[in-house]
Amino acid sequence: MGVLMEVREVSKRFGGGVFGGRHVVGLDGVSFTVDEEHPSITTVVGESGSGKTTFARLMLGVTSPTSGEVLYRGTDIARLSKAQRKRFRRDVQVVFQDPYDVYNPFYKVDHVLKTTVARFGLARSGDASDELIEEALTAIGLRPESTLGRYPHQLSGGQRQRIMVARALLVRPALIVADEPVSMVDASMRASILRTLRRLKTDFGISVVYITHDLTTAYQVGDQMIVLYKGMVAEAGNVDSVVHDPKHPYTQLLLRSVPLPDPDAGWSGDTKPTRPRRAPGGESCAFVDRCGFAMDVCVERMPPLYRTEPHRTAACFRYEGAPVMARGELRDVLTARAEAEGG
Amino acid sequence: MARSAIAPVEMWPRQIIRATVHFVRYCRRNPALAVGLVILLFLAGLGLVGRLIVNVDDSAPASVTPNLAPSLTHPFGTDGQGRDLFAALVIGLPLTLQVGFVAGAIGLGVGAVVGFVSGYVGGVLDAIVRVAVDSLLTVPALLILVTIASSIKGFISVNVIALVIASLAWMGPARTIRAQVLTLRGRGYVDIARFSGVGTVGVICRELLPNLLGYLASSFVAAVSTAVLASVGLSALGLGPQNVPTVEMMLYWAIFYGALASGAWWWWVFPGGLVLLLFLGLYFVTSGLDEVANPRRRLGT
Amino acid sequence: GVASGAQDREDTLIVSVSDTINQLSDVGVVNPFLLGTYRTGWQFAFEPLFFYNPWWTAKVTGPAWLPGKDGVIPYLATGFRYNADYTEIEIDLRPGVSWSDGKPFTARDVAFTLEMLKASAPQLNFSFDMNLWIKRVDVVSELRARIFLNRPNPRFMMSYLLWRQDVGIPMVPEHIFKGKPATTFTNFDIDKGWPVVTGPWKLVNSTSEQKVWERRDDWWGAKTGFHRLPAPKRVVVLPLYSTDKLTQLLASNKLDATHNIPPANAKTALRKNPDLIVRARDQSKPWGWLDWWTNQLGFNCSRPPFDDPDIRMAINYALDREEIIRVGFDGDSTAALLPLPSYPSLRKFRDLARPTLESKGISTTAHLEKTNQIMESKGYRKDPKGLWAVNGKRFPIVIMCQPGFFESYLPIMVAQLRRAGFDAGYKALSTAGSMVDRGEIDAFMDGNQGAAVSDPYGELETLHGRYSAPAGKVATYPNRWKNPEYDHLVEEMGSLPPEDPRFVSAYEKAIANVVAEAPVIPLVDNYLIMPVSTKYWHGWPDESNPYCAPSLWHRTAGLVINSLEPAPRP
Amino acid sequence: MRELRAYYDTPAGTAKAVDGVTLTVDPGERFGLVGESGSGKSTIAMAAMRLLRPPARIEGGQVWVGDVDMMGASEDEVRRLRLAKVALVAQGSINALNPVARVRAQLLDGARDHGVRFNRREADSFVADLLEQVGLHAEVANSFPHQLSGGMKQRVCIAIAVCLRPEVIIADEPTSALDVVVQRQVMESLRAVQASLGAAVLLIGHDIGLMAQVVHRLGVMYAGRLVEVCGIREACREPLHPYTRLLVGSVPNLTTKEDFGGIPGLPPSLVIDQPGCPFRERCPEAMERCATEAPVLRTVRPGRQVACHLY
Amino acid sequence: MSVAYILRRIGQFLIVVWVASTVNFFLPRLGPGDPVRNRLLNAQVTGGVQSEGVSEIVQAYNRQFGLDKPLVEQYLIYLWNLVHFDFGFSIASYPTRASTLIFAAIPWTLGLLLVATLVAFFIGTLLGSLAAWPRSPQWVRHLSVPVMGLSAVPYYLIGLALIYLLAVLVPVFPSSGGYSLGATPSFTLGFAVDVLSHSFMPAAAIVASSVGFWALSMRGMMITTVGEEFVNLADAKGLKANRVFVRYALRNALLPQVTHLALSIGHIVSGSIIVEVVFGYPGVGVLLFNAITGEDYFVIYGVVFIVVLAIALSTLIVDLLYPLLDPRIAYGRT
Ligand SMILES: Nc1ncnc2c1ncn2[C@@H]1O[C@H](COP(=O)(O)OP(=O)(O)OP(=O)(O)O)[C@@H](O)[C@H]1O
Ligand SMILES: Nc1ncnc2c1ncn2[C@@H]1O[C@H](COP(=O)(O)OP(=O)(O)OP(=O)(O)O)[C@@H](O)[C@H]1O
Ligand SMILES: [Mg+2]
Ligand SMILES: [Mg+2]
Ligand code: NI
Repeated sequence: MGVLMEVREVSKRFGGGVFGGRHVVGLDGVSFTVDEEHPSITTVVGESGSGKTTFARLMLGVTSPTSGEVLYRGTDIARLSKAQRKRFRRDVQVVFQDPYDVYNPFYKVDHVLKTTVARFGLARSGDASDELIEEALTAIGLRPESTLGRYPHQLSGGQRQRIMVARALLVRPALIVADEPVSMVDASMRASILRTLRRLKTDFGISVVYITHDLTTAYQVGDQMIVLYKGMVAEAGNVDSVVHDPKHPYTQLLLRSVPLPDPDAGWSGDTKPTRPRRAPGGESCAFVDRCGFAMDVCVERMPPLYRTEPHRTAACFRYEGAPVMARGELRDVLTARAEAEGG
Repeated sequence: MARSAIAPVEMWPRQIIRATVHFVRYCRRNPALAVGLVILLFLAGLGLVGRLIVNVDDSAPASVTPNLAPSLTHPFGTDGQGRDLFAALVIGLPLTLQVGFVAGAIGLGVGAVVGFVSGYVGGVLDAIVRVAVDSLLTVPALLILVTIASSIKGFISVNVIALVIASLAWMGPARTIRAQVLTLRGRGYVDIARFSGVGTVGVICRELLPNLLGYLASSFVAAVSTAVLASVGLSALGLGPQNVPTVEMMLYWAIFYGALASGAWWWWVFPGGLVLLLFLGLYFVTSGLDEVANPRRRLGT
Repeated sequence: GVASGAQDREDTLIVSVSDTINQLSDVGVVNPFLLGTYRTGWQFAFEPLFFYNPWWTAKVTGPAWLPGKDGVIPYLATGFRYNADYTEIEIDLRPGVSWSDGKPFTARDVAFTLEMLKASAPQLNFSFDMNLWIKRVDVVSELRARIFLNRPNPRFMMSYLLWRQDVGIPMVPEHIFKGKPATTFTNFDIDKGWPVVTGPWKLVNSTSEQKVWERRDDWWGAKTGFHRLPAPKRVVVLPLYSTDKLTQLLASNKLDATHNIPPANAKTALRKNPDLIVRARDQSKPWGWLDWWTNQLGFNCSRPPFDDPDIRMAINYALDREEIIRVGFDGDSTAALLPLPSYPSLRKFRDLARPTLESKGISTTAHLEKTNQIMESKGYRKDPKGLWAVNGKRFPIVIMCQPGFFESYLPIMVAQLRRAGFDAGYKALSTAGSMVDRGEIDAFMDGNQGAAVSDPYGELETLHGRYSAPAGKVATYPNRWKNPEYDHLVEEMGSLPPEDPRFVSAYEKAIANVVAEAPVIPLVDNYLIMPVSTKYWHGWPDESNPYCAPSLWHRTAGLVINSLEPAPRP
Repeated sequence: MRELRAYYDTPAGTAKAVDGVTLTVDPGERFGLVGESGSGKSTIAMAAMRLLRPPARIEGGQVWVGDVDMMGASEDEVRRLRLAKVALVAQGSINALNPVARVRAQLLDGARDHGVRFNRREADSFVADLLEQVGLHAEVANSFPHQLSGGMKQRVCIAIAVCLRPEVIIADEPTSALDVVVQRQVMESLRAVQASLGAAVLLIGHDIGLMAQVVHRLGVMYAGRLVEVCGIREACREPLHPYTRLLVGSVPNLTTKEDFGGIPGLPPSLVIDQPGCPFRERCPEAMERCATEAPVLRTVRPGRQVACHLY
Repeated sequence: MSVAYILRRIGQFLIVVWVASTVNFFLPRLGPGDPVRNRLLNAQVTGGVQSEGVSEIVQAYNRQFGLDKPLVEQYLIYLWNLVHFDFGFSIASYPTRASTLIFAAIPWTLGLLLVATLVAFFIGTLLGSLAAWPRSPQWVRHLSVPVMGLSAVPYYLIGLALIYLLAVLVPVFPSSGGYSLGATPSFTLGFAVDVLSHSFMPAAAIVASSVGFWALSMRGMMITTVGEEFVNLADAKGLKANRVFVRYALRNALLPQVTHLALSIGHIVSGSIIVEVVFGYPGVGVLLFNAITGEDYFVIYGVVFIVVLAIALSTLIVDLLYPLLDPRIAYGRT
């Protein structure tokens, strides 16, 4: 079968604790699969605070889920044996969101690269290691001679992000989880990095989970897309179909709001939040208070995921006719897509 | 950079010169550190060079005529017990420093280990450490000193004092280092290191520790100065290292013998001045090291 | 109001005498028998049956207004008599004495006080002793009491009822103490006029900063013509302060008298304040008043190597008492070679020990050659650091002492011992006392505890072998020295009055043992240097008439205060 | 803004972050300033407000607001000009609010320090009006900054900036940290307020897409210098300077997947003074002349200025 | 604020108080520990009161004080007594109760150290913030350097120097004590002046040596705060310099200072030993000193318990109050 990573209905709540108290929902019942044999690029989009980073951290085992499980080759990642864990680290690599935090300020930036090379035994000799590192840096548009030997604070945010990408590349893992890897890079540079990501998939068969709030780049590099809203999947499916034919009102709003470099293609539609119509205490659609199409049912109940097409799903009552997915089926929507493409 | 391990021998002097030049240049940017180091070196030098120019046996009681004002033969005068004060200070200053350094090192060392373990491991251990530290902070130093001094057989030596002070000095560092580790533990680079295959010990030693080195260094100097301060305090209560003329014991004797009232100013002005100088030196080094500890101010190349 | 002491300073006597520094700690306790009672200026309000003056001479016994004989100064009593075998004592009281509440002072009060102590043994001060010695006390008449002893004791009166220095049982009023819980009754209630005393003072203020006593003009003494009213209208008792502060206060006449201060401070004070006087009019040394508390280096004689008399002697020879006096006391002391203070009353006994001292070659200076000879004969050699060692092992001499007093010369002593090759050092620790008592300590500094002023027995008794106990077990006296011959001699002395020739010959042999085996090494006499101010008060004790004992914290302070005269006012 | 120069003194040398920039923004106009990260955009904003702190210093030039030169005025004059005439919505506005003061206080104190006197009621309505102008509810006034979302904070900042009806609003990347929806809301607020005030707006950012939606004219910065100034439409359709061209070219879109270009190489150091055009190393059309002679900003067509030897 | 958090925090407080009390119960017991004997020996050395029967007396009093019971039983009794705020008799001042001694001493200590700490805090904080404020006059910054240097000097030394200068050389202030010799404590102006003049030097020593500490930490905080965006932006709002200084910079930088202040107030009693001993001040510090040197267990227990309470309470209060001072901090987040 070759399922590399499987995320099963994970939820994550913050706060609360033994004595109760208010908690924040970071992620709510999301499932997802990465297939080893069919590399794909999955983009996760959503507004700030929608749970994208939480999703990434759960997948990586950096945070543990409140409910649900994350499996690596069939084993819960919280229970990996030492050997399995080692393998996991090689297989799954990461680019964290905040490039200011991921460098040890004590060391020059070389440290993080050299450590990676050394720990995974990627190179036989020092020279080979240097070569490898330089190669990776060039690949993401950095000049090794003006990057290496510097302290992290001497580099711009964009440069730091790119070195992190380079680090992930070095390992040649099976999966890279990249949390907003290019948010601080200007447009020109952003383009070249994303190109690299795309090449990774095609040339090396590396799967990528690309997390961003920038829909244009998500569209450009992704195969499939998950749109998160307040920790829940609002819509998911093939990138092209999602972008060109958004089903969920939130996705539609997102797409409408993307500023295009064309003064004549103006923003359209209304963005003003409508007055909240949320029923007090009741479970309602998370988006109901901003939704232009909100119906009574949206206030009363939470919409399930409707499978509008074989490889599309959206959580909105406007598609009430479509079959309701069991929450776990989300991975089928996406996996199926990957299989279809790969096979 | 050349990867060759050791530079040829003839290169050494040049490297040393270069390092010195570097250091001197650095000190120009960090005058506090320079001033502090100069003061400390001067004090250390006084202990070393002093031995050459004065008969250290005169530091024992009843060695010279008591109660002499400073003169050419006794540059710092003599005290009421017949010690040559210069000789006594030459002997005593290194001992005072010893108290500071031993207590500082032990206190900070224990504190750092406790802080690191408690902060990084967390959980129950951390809770225990926290309660223990909070509780022990309330114990009066005097009580510990009296307890320890009564329990050991020998004299209250410099090392006993250092031990007593250290037994109280580790809690502060443990607390602050724990807090530092807690913030560092959540840092992205710790996660990154893990994803680069580095284990727990590796993370502590190679990722966390180096970042705290500057902090530890400045804490160390601060710990030394706190230790000397504590030793001054204990000595003021008559519980110093009683058989050796540490600088703070000289002060104690000055008080004991009423030097303030009797006008034997040299008896307390010189030790007082040296303690003052020592504290100023430590203070300057601390504030200088604070600059070093802040990696943003540290300049590469 | 504003400082009341300052207001009428001229009528006020201000003294700083206490056992505790900076604060008086027994502010709510005026029961002299309680554990928490300190020497904080209550004693002059109580009056003794008799005083005893160890400085008595043929010419003077006490202050001029108070006749006495052979050192005994009758006060509330007029006389006492032992029976022939020293088992009964009859005491005659002075007529006309009354308590501060007007009730007469009678033999019933004496009997009550002693019986109360006996009955509450051992918790009250003196109670153990009273229980040990007293069979009963009879009230023969209003003014006559008779004490029946369990065993003969020719020293009973001297030990308990003749006030001298810190020794002496005060009498308390039966009508106040009766029916009160003896071990917790504080005898303190200013509103009720407590403490009820016979002395001319009334307590008006008692805080940790001060006690203020006001003169009681209805004092029996003035009424009966015994003595005029004391000159001061008020006595303010302050805590003890650091010597520095005492020096300053003396120098500025803020205090009239204090606790003793070290020679260097005395020098400073005298230099700064011409109103101050010391014992001798011409300020010749010693400035201090001899105390009974001879300073000595003691050993735990049950632990090696200090169980070896030769080693102890070797240490003795290493000590240079003259240097200790010169440097440590600024010349203001005298060397002691015997555990007996240099009171005139003890001269006879000191002289009896001289031959032994001479034959042993013990003098006030060091004899290092003797030390070396002994140490070498014991197999010790000096190591590279110049310290005695056998097989490379030194033996340390950790001299333990209470913090404070001894530290003024202990470092010098330690330096002498180190010069002589002993690995000596000292440790001043507040817990020294109980550690020494449990025999955990090898060497210690102390003053002698026998309180000998007229008779060496008490002192020699403390070295008796029955006080010896294995280390770890508490012993009443710390030397743990065993010498059967000596023990026998001391026992013999105990049953005899000091005048008895058998006593003298037993003493002669006993002291020879002490000198030869050195279970303690006497070092210096203790002198109490107490400059006093003549700014407001004259008539202080001096060389020619010490009254009884000039220290104001001693039981005898009342004699001094009652004798003071106002300074002539301009 | 004339010949503005602002330098940073760094241990490695002096960084010429803004090196002779001249530009004019007319009343009612929204002028956009784009450029690579680190090209000196924020420095211009801060310099214009005369807010640069050491190690930065203003080396020369003038900034005229109406008929007052910010550089020449006294410290107190400048203080009074700020907010009243020129207002700043700073980069990282998320951190621009005092964390321990309520929004209301922060809205009012600026006005108070410019001599406006309120009684309680007036103050309430002043605050409510302002918040409404930027599309916020009046209750927001009683919140602490940390209780607001990023977009709300941004809008509070805009409200502060416009509270005294300034003639010039400088907005430095007011939305770069926000997601598109909020970004759009903030921008619309800004646009609305500006329109009602008729103020001049200098909008700084590096997102050409956003600029396209908001501004009238665009200035492109590279390495501390303006390389192109033109109408937004021209900039998007027909960029002249090679850098602008590459920049616009690398903006991805949502319609077709393409192989985006990007600009190879790195921006030059601002410290090392090199002759010639700063972009030449990365420029696909570099000529020999570019290596020796620095191009100056010249008007090449009506309303279009470019600094390139090609024109 | 959540009740659960408060409860948890109070629970932690109780645990710390319990553990600290336990440590402080056993610590004095590790020494040679024979307080009654020690007291009697002192009396004997100084008074020759007793010649016989010391052991019997010691036994009797040990029974009275419960010191003959097994240690564990004593410990339980001790805990029970603590709960009732009863520390038992003072051994050294029997039959005075330990609490009597302690409550007599506390006002002095609080009076001196509280005032001195607050004064030092205000001066230091102001100086530190001015030193970091870019627009404060040059001389302020010059002044702050020696003041901070002063923080390196132990107050013992400063105390000595002050005593020498102001009490010995030019005797304007009394060298020690709480009030004039022989003065009667009362609520009058004269007495108040007297008390103040006595507290001047110890207070000056404390202030001089701790002002630098406050200045230093305030300067550090202030430098960070001044570098914050919102302070820059306050300038951009054209605010008056005073307002920016007070409302924006100072107000924010002050928060950690206030925490520190609360904590150091908690440490007042424990920190007072040396000052009080040096200046002969009649406070808790001296009481504790005497109790420790005299092995007066019950007074030690009483004083230390108050120290424990003060410190634990001050941290508790800081924890509970801080979120009120700093709106950013929510309960239970850290
Ligand atoms: N450690 C945490 N403690 C409490 N709440 C948290 C924590 N981490 C995240 N959250 C909350 O969980 C929700 C999801 O956060 P997350 O970081 O996953 O969002 P995001 O989509 O990555 O946002 P952004 O685009 O800003 O990075 C947010 O409401 C956030 O406040
Ligand atoms: N404090 C400083 N010290 C030294 N150099 C600085 C400092 N602040 C900024 N710089 C440099 O000045 C240049 C211009 O910075 P500025 O902040 O104006 O750029 P920007 O165009 O606003 O960039 P961004 O788009 O990232 O906000 C940069 O190269 C930067 O490295
Ligand atoms: Mg995120
Ligand atoms: Mg910027
Ligand atoms: Ni709450």
